[in-house]
Amino acid sequence: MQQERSVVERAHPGPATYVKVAVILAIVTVIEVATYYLVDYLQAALIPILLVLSAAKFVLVVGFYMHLKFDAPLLRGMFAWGMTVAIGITLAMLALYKI
Amino acid sequence: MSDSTAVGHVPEAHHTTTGISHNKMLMWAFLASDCMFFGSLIWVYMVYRGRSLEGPYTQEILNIPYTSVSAAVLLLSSLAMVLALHGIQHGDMRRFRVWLGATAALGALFLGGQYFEFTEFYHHGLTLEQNLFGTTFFVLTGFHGTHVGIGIIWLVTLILMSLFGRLTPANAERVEVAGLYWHFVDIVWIVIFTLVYLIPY
Amino acid sequence: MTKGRLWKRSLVVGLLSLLPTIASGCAVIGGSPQSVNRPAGDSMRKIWDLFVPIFWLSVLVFVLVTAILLFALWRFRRRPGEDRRPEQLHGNTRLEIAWTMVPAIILAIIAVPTLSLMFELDREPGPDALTVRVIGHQWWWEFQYPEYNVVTANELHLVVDRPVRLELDSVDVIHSFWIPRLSGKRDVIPNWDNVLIFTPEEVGIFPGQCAEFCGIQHANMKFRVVVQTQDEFDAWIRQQQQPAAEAPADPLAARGREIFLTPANACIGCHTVAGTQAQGKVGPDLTHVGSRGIIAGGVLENTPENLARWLRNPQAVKPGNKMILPRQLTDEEIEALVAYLMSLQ
Amino acid sequence: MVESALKLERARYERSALVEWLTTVDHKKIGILYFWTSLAFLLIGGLLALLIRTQLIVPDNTFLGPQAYNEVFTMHGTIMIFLVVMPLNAAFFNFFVPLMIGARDVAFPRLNAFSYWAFLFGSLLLLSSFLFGAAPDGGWFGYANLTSSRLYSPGLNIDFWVMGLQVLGVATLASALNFFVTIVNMRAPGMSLMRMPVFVWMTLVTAVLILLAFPSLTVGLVMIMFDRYFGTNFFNPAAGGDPVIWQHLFWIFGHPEVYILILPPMGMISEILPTFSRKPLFGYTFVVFAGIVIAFLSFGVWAHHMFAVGLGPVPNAVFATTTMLIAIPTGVKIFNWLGTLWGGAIEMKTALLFAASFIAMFTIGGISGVMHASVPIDYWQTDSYFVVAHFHYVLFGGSLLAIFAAIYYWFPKMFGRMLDERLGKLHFWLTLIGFNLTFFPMHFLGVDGMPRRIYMYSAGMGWDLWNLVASIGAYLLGASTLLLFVNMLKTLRKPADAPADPWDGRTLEWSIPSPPPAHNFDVVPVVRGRDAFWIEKYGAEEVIGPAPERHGAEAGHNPQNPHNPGPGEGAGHDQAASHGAEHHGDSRIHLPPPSWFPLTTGAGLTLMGIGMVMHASDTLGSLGFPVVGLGIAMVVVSLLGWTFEPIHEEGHA
Repeated sequence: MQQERSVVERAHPGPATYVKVAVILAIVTVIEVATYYLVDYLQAALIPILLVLSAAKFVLVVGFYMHLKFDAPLLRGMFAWGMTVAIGITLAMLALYKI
Repeated sequence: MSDSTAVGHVPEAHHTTTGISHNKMLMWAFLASDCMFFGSLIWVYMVYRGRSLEGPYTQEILNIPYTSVSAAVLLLSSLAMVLALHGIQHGDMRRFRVWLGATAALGALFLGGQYFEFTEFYHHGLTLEQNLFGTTFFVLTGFHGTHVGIGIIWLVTLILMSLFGRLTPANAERVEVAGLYWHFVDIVWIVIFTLVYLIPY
Repeated sequence: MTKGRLWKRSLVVGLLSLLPTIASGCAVIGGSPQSVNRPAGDSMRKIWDLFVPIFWLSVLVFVLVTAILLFALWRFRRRPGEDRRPEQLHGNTRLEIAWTMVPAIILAIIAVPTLSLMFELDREPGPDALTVRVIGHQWWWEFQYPEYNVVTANELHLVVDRPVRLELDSVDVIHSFWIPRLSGKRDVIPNWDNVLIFTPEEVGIFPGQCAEFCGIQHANMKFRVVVQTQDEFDAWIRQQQQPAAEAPADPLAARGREIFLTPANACIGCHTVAGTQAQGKVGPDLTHVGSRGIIAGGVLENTPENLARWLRNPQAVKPGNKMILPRQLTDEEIEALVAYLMSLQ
Repeated sequence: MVESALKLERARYERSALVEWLTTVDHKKIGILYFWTSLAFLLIGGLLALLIRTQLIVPDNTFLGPQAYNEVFTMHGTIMIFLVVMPLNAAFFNFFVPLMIGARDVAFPRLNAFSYWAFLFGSLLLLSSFLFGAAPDGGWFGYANLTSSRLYSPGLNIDFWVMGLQVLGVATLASALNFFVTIVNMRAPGMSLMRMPVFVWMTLVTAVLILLAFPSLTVGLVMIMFDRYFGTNFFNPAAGGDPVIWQHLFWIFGHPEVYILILPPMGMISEILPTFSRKPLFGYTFVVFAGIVIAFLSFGVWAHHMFAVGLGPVPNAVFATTTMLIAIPTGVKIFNWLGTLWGGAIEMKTALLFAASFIAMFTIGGISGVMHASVPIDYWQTDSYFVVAHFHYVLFGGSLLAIFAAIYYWFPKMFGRMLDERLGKLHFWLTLIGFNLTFFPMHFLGVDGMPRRIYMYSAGMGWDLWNLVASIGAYLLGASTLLLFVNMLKTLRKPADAPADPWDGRTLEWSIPSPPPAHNFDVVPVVRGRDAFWIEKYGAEEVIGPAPERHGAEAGHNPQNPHNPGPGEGAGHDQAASHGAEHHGDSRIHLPPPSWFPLTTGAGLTLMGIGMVMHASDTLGSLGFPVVGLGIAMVVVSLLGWTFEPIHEEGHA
């Protein structure tokens, strides 16, 4: 366990990584907003693109800023369980209301 | 107890079965639960999307450029938050306070932006009672705003504690836990921004 | 008395006291006006036919579990003074797999007819089906026959062996439409276009009632279904299509009509009598109220005495209902109103 | 030395008994508070049940009016679920989970106290509605739009219900967070997940269910509150709102809630049957796994409460299938309990009788549940008395019988006194007979087409006989429940002479005195297998290896007791406890000091709810929001005090 802990601590990213992540987040946000003005070109592809982009942002923040990428698997499992149930129920409701 | 000094320096995390501290695990469990809270608000919003019987309708009223700036502000606050945490973890209390102050300030800026957005909408006739969009929009974003507000109070408390010497690098984990909450509020906004603002009708 | 004997004696007493309940249960259930075990419509008949085998399967499972339980309790009981430690057996994977599979198989057997019947019950009827719009109100039912331009309340007339398609809607809260002997339930929800489809298979009168809690008088949101032959039904429709008699010949009824139509008495604010200025939509349509068997959401048989009782104090008969009289009616007025309303055949 | 250290600790916080109970953060005391409070509520809920049965004893009865009846059945359901079964489960979580995992306290002792106080005050808020003649009258399920619109439910009735449940929801969430962390993080060395007693497992699963299910209820209640207070349109059909949305929110919470009510009792059964058969639980792994599968599936079955809503055949088919799937792990549990009894040396104590009757009664409830899963049959059975019979077989025949078993089983540990077996057996037989007499005939009433929630029925409906029988059964059941109270009160007047291990127990709570000392364990025990205490007592013939299965982050060592044998070295010491005790005057056993802040936080939270109810009233409306503000201020100040109070959260550190 001691060994694993030190691995965890070593892997924690530093400010440089955080800033890099922030830059990526900013770029993704700009792309997202850009799609808003490109509705006519993207059409059906728009919604999948937006979902993928926001999922990417989500994963970046959770993985790096919340350290989940580097933290105990148990915590990952807990959060994943909550997300899974929430997303599953949301999808089920969208299906029930035919959206 | 002499033999306990050996473990005295190790963070309290080591006292637990899993090696994860109680506080951190509590926060993650709470966040998992909060996923369901926002998940429920979001699915109700999604189900009612486009079902308002009278205006003002979503596309007439949402101001995407304005909200993009808000969203960026909240994302930036997340960056400030990790930098503050990095500060206290490395014993740099000044850096910690500056960045934590920046986090709280950016959060406050976001809330201010939300306040002006809400007032603007009210002037355009979108109220809680007006239609389903008003009802679901204000309650969803309002509860997110409440979370931001609670977060700001928390961060300010941490800054005050550090000024009074009650928060030292030894308990940097308190900042980490507050940070988890703050980032979670941020990712909720990432989802809301996409589902409420960006996805067209 | 030793503990063992106490235990045995109690067991016997316990079982014996349960027996009469169960035995007499089998004799005294069913046969009431809303008993589902005497289906009179295709839908309920199919449901009951699905239920019976599942019921016996359930009995079998219960008897098996209880038998094993009682046998184990008896066989492996510790006798007084006995102090043994049995083998510390932790489990048996084969057994586990077996008793995971057995319920799974039983459930699969139940699932197949369940799903097929469920789809069958929702199948749209042919074009000859009778369509009735059913509208739930707190606490009475409105029935509209768009084909025939007939509106009535609390009494649904259907034709034997003719499929019926009920379109369910509510003007206030959620109700549930249920005629136990004819079909299952379907909720009546504002803004939902729910449909209930079945075919009555017996001539007769079948009571039904609201099955979703809908407020203070949920218990008295009753109705009855009159299943008739085609000829009887046609005659009923013709009668319902008549406009209300202009001015009744009977002077008492005429006086009642006058009271009814006086705006200050507030009757016409809620009730409709076709062909008069009474066009209120809040309460039941009274155009042919005299021809109905029940009034007040199924609380009362429609007799002059009951009608008078209702008019004297509706809140006493059905506390909390929405019929609020602006003032206490005099006996003379009630008598006249009863005469008028009973004349609306 | 341990004692002297404790005395010192004690002296610092010497207070009057009342203050001690008000400020306690000891999980055992909090458990006892939960215990008596929810038993008192059981009496209230039971009284309401008798009122229901009295009203229905004959046709056309006028004993209760429709309004009173609706209030009574609503409060009966709400009380029994939120104020009786859940907190009774919580009483046992509180008292026994730390003992069973070898911990000295829960992870967050003050949060634990807060849970209790918020539960108590929230319950009192709900119950106080009776004093104002405005008890909730919309059913425990509170279907919108009947409840969400002031047009259809004027008065404060529903406001009391919404606010009371919100406070209770916060209390429940706090408690679930606490027990989740406690179980995951505070196990004694060697207590790997797969060595935990099944009751602890089921507590863990229940905590997860609460964490994920309650937010849905919270959101739904928020929406009802906004509809009622601020004119929003969530459930307003006139603005396009759909009242069925509430049903989804409610049942996404409500079905996991059923398992929140029944899984802990299943855990109790899984402790009691092995103890009295002197055999380990048969198929431990399968029982645990079945519990986890049930928990997972329970989030995918909610719409089986809504088959008659008209969602359409395809959604109904999906939910019917998931519902049938959930019956499989339930069946597995029942067979494993039978397997536990089989070949045992069964001692016919009251606790065992209740536990064994649970199996039979719960089977009836489970089977009728499978009937409801068959959608067409549910079209008939839903909202009829058949369903009333079904869920009482699950929640009384299941949850409550198991809880009664647990009371007889654990009362000696909680209070140091053995309950009277003779009275206990009488209680058992009267309960079993009364219960079946009350609820079995309700199946017949279901067949006879009697709908639920009706305050009266007419003479011609043919429902007279079985309603009469059910009512007589209910009186019998009421009387038998009083016997339990007589037994407890009588027992409490006797001297506290219960041995530490009266039943030849298998789990760690029996290794310490009855009642346990404030710090639970003089030395944190080392666990060498399942049924840890049994192994210590009867040697290692059954030890499943000396704890080699732990690895990675799961592995624990024991910083409190560095001299104690680690999990790998423990085997071979018959009495790990006495072994460790010689080593050190454990000055590090320090118990968390008492605190007022949990109580004041709970009071502030409830004050917010009171303010909201006042806001809706005619006379005190203008005071409402100021009182809410006062409540918020009280919560904030209490939390600040809480944060700055000088203690370590870890009670065992």
